Amino acid sequence: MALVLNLLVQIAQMALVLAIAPLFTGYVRKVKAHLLRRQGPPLVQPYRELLRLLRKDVVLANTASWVFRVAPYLIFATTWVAASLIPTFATGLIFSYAADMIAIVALLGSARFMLALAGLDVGTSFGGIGSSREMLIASLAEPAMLMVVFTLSLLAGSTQLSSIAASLQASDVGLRFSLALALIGLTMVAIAENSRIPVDNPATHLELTMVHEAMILEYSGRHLALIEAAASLKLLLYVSVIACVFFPWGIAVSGQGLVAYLGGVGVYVLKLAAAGFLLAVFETATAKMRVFRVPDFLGAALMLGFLAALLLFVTMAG
Amino acid sequence: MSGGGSFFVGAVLIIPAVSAGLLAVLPDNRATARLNALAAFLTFVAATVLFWERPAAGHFLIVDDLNVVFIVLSTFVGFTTSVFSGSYIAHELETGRLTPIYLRFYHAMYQTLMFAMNLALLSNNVGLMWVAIELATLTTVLMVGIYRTPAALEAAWKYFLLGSVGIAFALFGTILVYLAAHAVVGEGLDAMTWSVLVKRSPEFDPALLNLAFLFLLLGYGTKVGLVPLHAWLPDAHAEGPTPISAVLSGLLLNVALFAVLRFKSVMSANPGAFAPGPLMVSLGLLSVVFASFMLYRRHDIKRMFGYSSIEHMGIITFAFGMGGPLANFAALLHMTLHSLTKSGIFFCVGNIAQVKGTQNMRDIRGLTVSHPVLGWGLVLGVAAIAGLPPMGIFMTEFLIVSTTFARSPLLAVTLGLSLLVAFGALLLRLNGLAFGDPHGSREPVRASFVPMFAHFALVIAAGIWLPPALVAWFQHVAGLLR
Amino acid sequence: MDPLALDVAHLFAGGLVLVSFMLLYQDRMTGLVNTFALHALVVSLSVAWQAHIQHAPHLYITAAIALIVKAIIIPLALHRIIVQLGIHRTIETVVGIGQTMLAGIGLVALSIMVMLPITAKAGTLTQQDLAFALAVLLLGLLMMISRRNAVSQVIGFMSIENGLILAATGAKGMPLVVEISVAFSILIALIVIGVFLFRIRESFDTVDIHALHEYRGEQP
Amino acid sequence: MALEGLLWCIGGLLATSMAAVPAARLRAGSPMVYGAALCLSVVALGIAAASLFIGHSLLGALTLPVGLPWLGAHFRLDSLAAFFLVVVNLGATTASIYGIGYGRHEETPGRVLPFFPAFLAAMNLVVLADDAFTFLFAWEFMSLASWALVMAHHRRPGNAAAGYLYLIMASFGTLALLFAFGLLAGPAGGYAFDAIRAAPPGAGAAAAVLVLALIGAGSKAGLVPLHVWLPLAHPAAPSHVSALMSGVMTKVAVYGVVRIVFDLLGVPTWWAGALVALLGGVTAVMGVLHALMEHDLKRLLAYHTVENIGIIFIGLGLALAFGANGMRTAAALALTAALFHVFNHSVFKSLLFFGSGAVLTATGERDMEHLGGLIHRMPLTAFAFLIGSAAISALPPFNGFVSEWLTFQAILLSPGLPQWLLKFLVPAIGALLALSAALAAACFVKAFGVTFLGRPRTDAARNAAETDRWSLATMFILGAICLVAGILPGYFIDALAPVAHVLAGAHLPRQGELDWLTIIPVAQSRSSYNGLLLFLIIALAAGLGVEVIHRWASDELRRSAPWDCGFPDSSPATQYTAGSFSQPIRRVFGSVVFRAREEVRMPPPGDLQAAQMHVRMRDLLWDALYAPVTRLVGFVADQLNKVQFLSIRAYLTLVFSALVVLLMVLAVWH
Repeated sequence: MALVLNLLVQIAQMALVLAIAPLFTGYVRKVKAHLLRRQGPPLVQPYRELLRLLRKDVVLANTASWVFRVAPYLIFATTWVAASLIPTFATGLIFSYAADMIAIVALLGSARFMLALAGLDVGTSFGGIGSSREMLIASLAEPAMLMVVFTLSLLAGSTQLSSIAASLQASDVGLRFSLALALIGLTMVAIAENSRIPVDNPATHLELTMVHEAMILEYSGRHLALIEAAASLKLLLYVSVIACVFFPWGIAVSGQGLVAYLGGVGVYVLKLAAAGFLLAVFETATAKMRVFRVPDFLGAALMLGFLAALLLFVTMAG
Repeated sequence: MSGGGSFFVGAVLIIPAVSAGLLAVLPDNRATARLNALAAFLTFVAATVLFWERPAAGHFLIVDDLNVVFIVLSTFVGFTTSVFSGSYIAHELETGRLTPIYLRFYHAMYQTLMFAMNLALLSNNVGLMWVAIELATLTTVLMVGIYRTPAALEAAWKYFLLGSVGIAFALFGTILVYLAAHAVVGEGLDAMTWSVLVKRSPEFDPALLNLAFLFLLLGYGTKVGLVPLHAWLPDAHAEGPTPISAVLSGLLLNVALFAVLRFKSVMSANPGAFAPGPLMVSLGLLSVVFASFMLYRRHDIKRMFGYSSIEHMGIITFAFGMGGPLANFAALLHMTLHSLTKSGIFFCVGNIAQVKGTQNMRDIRGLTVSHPVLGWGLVLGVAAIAGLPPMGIFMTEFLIVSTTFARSPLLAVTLGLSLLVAFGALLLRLNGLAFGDPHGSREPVRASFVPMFAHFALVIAAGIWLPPALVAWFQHVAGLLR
Repeated sequence: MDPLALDVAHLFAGGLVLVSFMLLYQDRMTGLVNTFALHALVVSLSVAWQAHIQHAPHLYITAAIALIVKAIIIPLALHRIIVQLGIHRTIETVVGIGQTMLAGIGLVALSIMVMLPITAKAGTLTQQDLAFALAVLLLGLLMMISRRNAVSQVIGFMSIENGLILAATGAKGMPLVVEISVAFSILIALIVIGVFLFRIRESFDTVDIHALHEYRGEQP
Repeated sequence: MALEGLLWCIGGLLATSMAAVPAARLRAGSPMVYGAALCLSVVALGIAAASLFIGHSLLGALTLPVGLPWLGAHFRLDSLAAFFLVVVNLGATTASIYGIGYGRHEETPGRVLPFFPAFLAAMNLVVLADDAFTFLFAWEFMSLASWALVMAHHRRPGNAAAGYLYLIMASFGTLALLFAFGLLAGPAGGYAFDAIRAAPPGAGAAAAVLVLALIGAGSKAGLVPLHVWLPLAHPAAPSHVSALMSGVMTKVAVYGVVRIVFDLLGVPTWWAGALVALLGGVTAVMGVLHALMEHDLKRLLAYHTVENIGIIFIGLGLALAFGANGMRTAAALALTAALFHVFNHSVFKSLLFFGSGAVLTATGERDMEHLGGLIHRMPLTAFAFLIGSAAISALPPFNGFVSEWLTFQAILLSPGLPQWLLKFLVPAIGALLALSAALAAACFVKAFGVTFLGRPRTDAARNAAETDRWSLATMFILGAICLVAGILPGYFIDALAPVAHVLAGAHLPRQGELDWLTIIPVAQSRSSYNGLLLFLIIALAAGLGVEVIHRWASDELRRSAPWDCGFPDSSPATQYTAGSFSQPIRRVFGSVVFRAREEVRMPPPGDLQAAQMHVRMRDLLWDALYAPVTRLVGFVADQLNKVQFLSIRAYLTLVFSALVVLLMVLAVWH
């Protein structure tokens, strides 16, 4: 019975993230537009774009190989699965034991790997720029991410998101300075991973400044649609991770009944709204930095994570 | 006590002596080369019999565990070298570096040398041993100078003088030993008979023994080629005919070291005398370090392997100096294996030098391409001399270094590192000689590779399995040497 | 035996050391050769004396060899070589004769020091005789390395050998002395022949056909 | 008993190498030799696997009357040896299969065939040896055989030098091990491992032995800073031998460390763990950074061997640290992670080297800058190589990820350690590990992307043809293993349990019968991973995506020139090269680690000659450690060499002074 329920929750989760991801992207855009005193596109604009792309033909470069064509599906599938493993509105997802936090990061890594390869596949210079910068940023982001994970597992004694959420919900943890540090670190990592300002600008097509956009420059039609969907799923994923780990309140525990689940969804949406707003504000407030400033940015994230761990040692010892 | 034994001992000495006389007078060169080999073979056969048939120790001659192995070894190497020298000398005649008259002289001297070394090994009388070694020195001097090129003459001359001084030291040491002995044993032959000396050594005057051993070590050490008494060795190896280089490295050094060993066992039997160990250790280590660095700047292939002989004699002396059953065993085994390996290498090098027409390593390249057998033979030989498995020297160096490290790490580290340095030099040269694009003549070699590969086969076999009898002898002797 | 005999023996031995010093002192070729003849003479005398007091007739042979070969033949031969090679009459030394003498005295002192601990039971040849022999040996070696000139080096070597003969004959009842001395004389003869044959003039390592040291080893 | 069987296989291999000398002349010689090697290694693999799984009934020891006379050659087959034998013989098997096809392209078979089986035999012997002499004998014999294989193509520039450096470093390592064993055996020479176990050394000696073992075996495994020979020697050999050297021989070196440090040395000390783990972390990062700077495909792979060795040593170090503090299960976890990574790395590194060998034979090129677009000409090779790249980049669902995940789990247990140094050090090492993993992914995007993707940069790449069946078969077998070990890791972890139990005194809970084959190293609530499930869901999701899109959306497809921001079709030269791909990373790390300097020569306006950019990098380690040694040896040699040119009188003076000095000593001594 519980099994079936967990399965249902899992399926609901998969559907939810898939459905809500473009909306979140649209929402962030909308808020940014408002902050810039612009009208901005309607919230459903991303859905429209996806549908349009799906309807269009694919224009494939002569030099493209099967890697280029398979990549979008794999990227999409991987990111989707990763996103659906995160307790957004309810714990006790049936698949959540298939991967802990490290594995989720690694899943995203697989997606990135395919994307970078796809960027190199056609054999143009821009794809190369994108791939090489993407891999640089990723290689700097992962250690920082691991330090955050380390801090969390030090607190919660687990790398399993649901357990972390559960143990951080428990009052005995309380408010800790190192948690704040970890939060900042994770946020910086998330910004870098999702190629947001100041690391990258999702809106730009200025050749020398773009990273993510450069990789997908050759994509079109359904392939592009899948990749865009994957991108917004990834953004949603990171936001949900932050929400679930640092603001675990209101997440329904399995078997609490439908009301709890609906409540969980509501709380989750509220969290997303807040996060999206903050993200928009941050992005409008800051300017994009040079690519070679990124190491400093992520180095700072790493330092924060490390500091968090060390402080935690001290406080736990005391 | 068996008459057979003494008969064979006689044979070991008489066959070379007689054939030396014959070869001095016989004109035709092809026959002489054969006769030379035949005589050496008969001597070898007679020597092998000594494994089973041993006469009792007389005043002059003795066959015991220590020397029987070396007699068989030296007669064996003498035999293989005579086979090798057959083809080698034929080539020298063609190229005209040697004239038939000198060839006659060469063969006679060869057998005389064999006689002298066998006598030195067999002699139970320290005076006789001295005379024999001096004879060996003289004959080798004459053979080193046989090409009469300025370089050869100069090498011979240097060898002669340093050798003579060494001989003088050795004689003084011998006299001192007699003095130490005859106060106890009484006058006459007993006081010079080694077997008696060992037995009665505890009663000797230690001060005299110390002084005696010092002179003996320096005297015979000159022959062994220990630094700083080594100067004659590389040039003698480089300038003489290659078979002589083989015999020098393979046998004469051993014989000299053998003499030192005889006296070391006398020393170590005497409680009052100072332990000869530290002296031998320092001389040996000095030789190893010095030789291993000297290897780097060599361009003459034979001189390089001469220096490698110094290095290995240093290792052996070092090991004997360290003492203890393991180190002594290793040192004895190392003596055996080194003489086999080094003479094998010289067989190979001799052919290389003949086919390439030069001893300068700058002009010899890519042998494994142009002359595969010689090239790979050289690779095998260098690997063996460098102590790589499965060749036997690996076992001895393993024992020496590991036992030394447990006792005094500093010595072991010095030894091990200088072994590595030496290996670096040898391998550097080997890279140039055996590999890369071939250079110079590609004409096929007309020589028998049997002696070379026979030696290497023995060395490999020794590295994998040692006959228990040999082990038993060596262990007994190792115990005797303390 | 009576102490007088031993004293005479010691006298000869000491005399040998003295002559060795005289050898070091020489700065003229001819004088050097003559002094060496004297050296050989002293040796043969002492050997003969040993033969007398030890009642060892075979030692007379050694004495005879010493006398004939080293006191007569070789000096004559050396004179011829000197004439033939036209070696200039003065011997150029590596270090001044004065310092050489000092070094020699040091060597004698050293050999005495070395011999001190030897107990009297060591036999008929007592400490001081051994000390003398060792001193002669060391002085000869010193001569070999302190003289640039081939003939004087040969002479140095032969004086070493004399010292050895002294020691050997002094060792009472030592067998094979004759054989050994014979073997040694062969060695000496060969060296002299070598000097003569290779026309070695200046020092052992230059034959006047070529300057041989260029052949020694590879050029750096 | 199993041991006899293995020894017979080794004997067979040696006999094969003997027979290969004449056989090399025959045309059918190469397949015959590789076939024989294949059969023997398959048998050995079977025996080893059986004795690993069945355990006690098959394990055992025996002594042969060879080697040191009074000692004999001791051999022992325990679970540790069995595991490493599986690794060795799996590599041997695949290399032999590959060799059957690859051997056809060999121009001088006479220089490869005799040494190949000998090399296999030597590696087996090392693992089986149970006394110091046999161990070092086999060890050095392994070096010798592999050296001969490195020298197989001695006429190619640089190979002779590589072989020289290799054999010198190998002998240096053997020397260090010799010292270590000398210390363990003592002056009496108790060389048998049983004797050593019976009399463990004191603390000081143990420390010395540890350091010596790290130097000795580490130089063979490629531990920084003793790694310099590895990227030169491994690529110089024929590719299947490179695979063996990189994939297997380095593991034999790891075996040496494990055998000495965990088995012979007894109870470890915590600082040993810190030392080993730190070395591992540094090695991992240095290796991958070197690899990123590399354009030579095989050399890049060799540098990645250095990196993975580092990862393995991190695991070993953690195991030591935990074991020293009595945290048995944690030690078991770390050790299992390390050993599992040993297996994984041997698999995917062999795969990758086989792929590079296929590329080499198809194009004759090792330089990636001259390749590109091979995926169109050699699709199957490309596919296999892609799997290998994903596996070595530690991406799920492949095996590389699982072992690194386990290592991370071990790192996350480090807060339990009492020593503060370890508390602080291990997270840093974890960061290094993460960094190296991420950089590895970057490096293999470069390797695969530049070699196989894009457009061909030379005619060699343009006219390449797919490689032979044998090679492909080998690569796909290995690729399958990568996937299986990635999605069903539980069984492999269980297979390692006995080894962990022997060495760490504990082992992980049985994973095999957990529901859905999830692996749970410590506790359900702590962390778990299920490769199978992930693989299935992703496949499902991807399938769903494909299905939906091709049902509802357009599946029209038009071919055209690349868009490329509207530039007209540019030449392949405008593609990103390996150098330009790694340029950002070089800017970030290289300027510190390699003193990388970029020199751009821009011609003045109006000048038509091309602008040039030149990158100059220095290997600081070489400058700091190796160059001085060579200089010193040269200097001393020059100084001493003067002694060769003295006059005879000078030599006599030497003799004289020696005599006088000794006499003085004597005089004083009395």
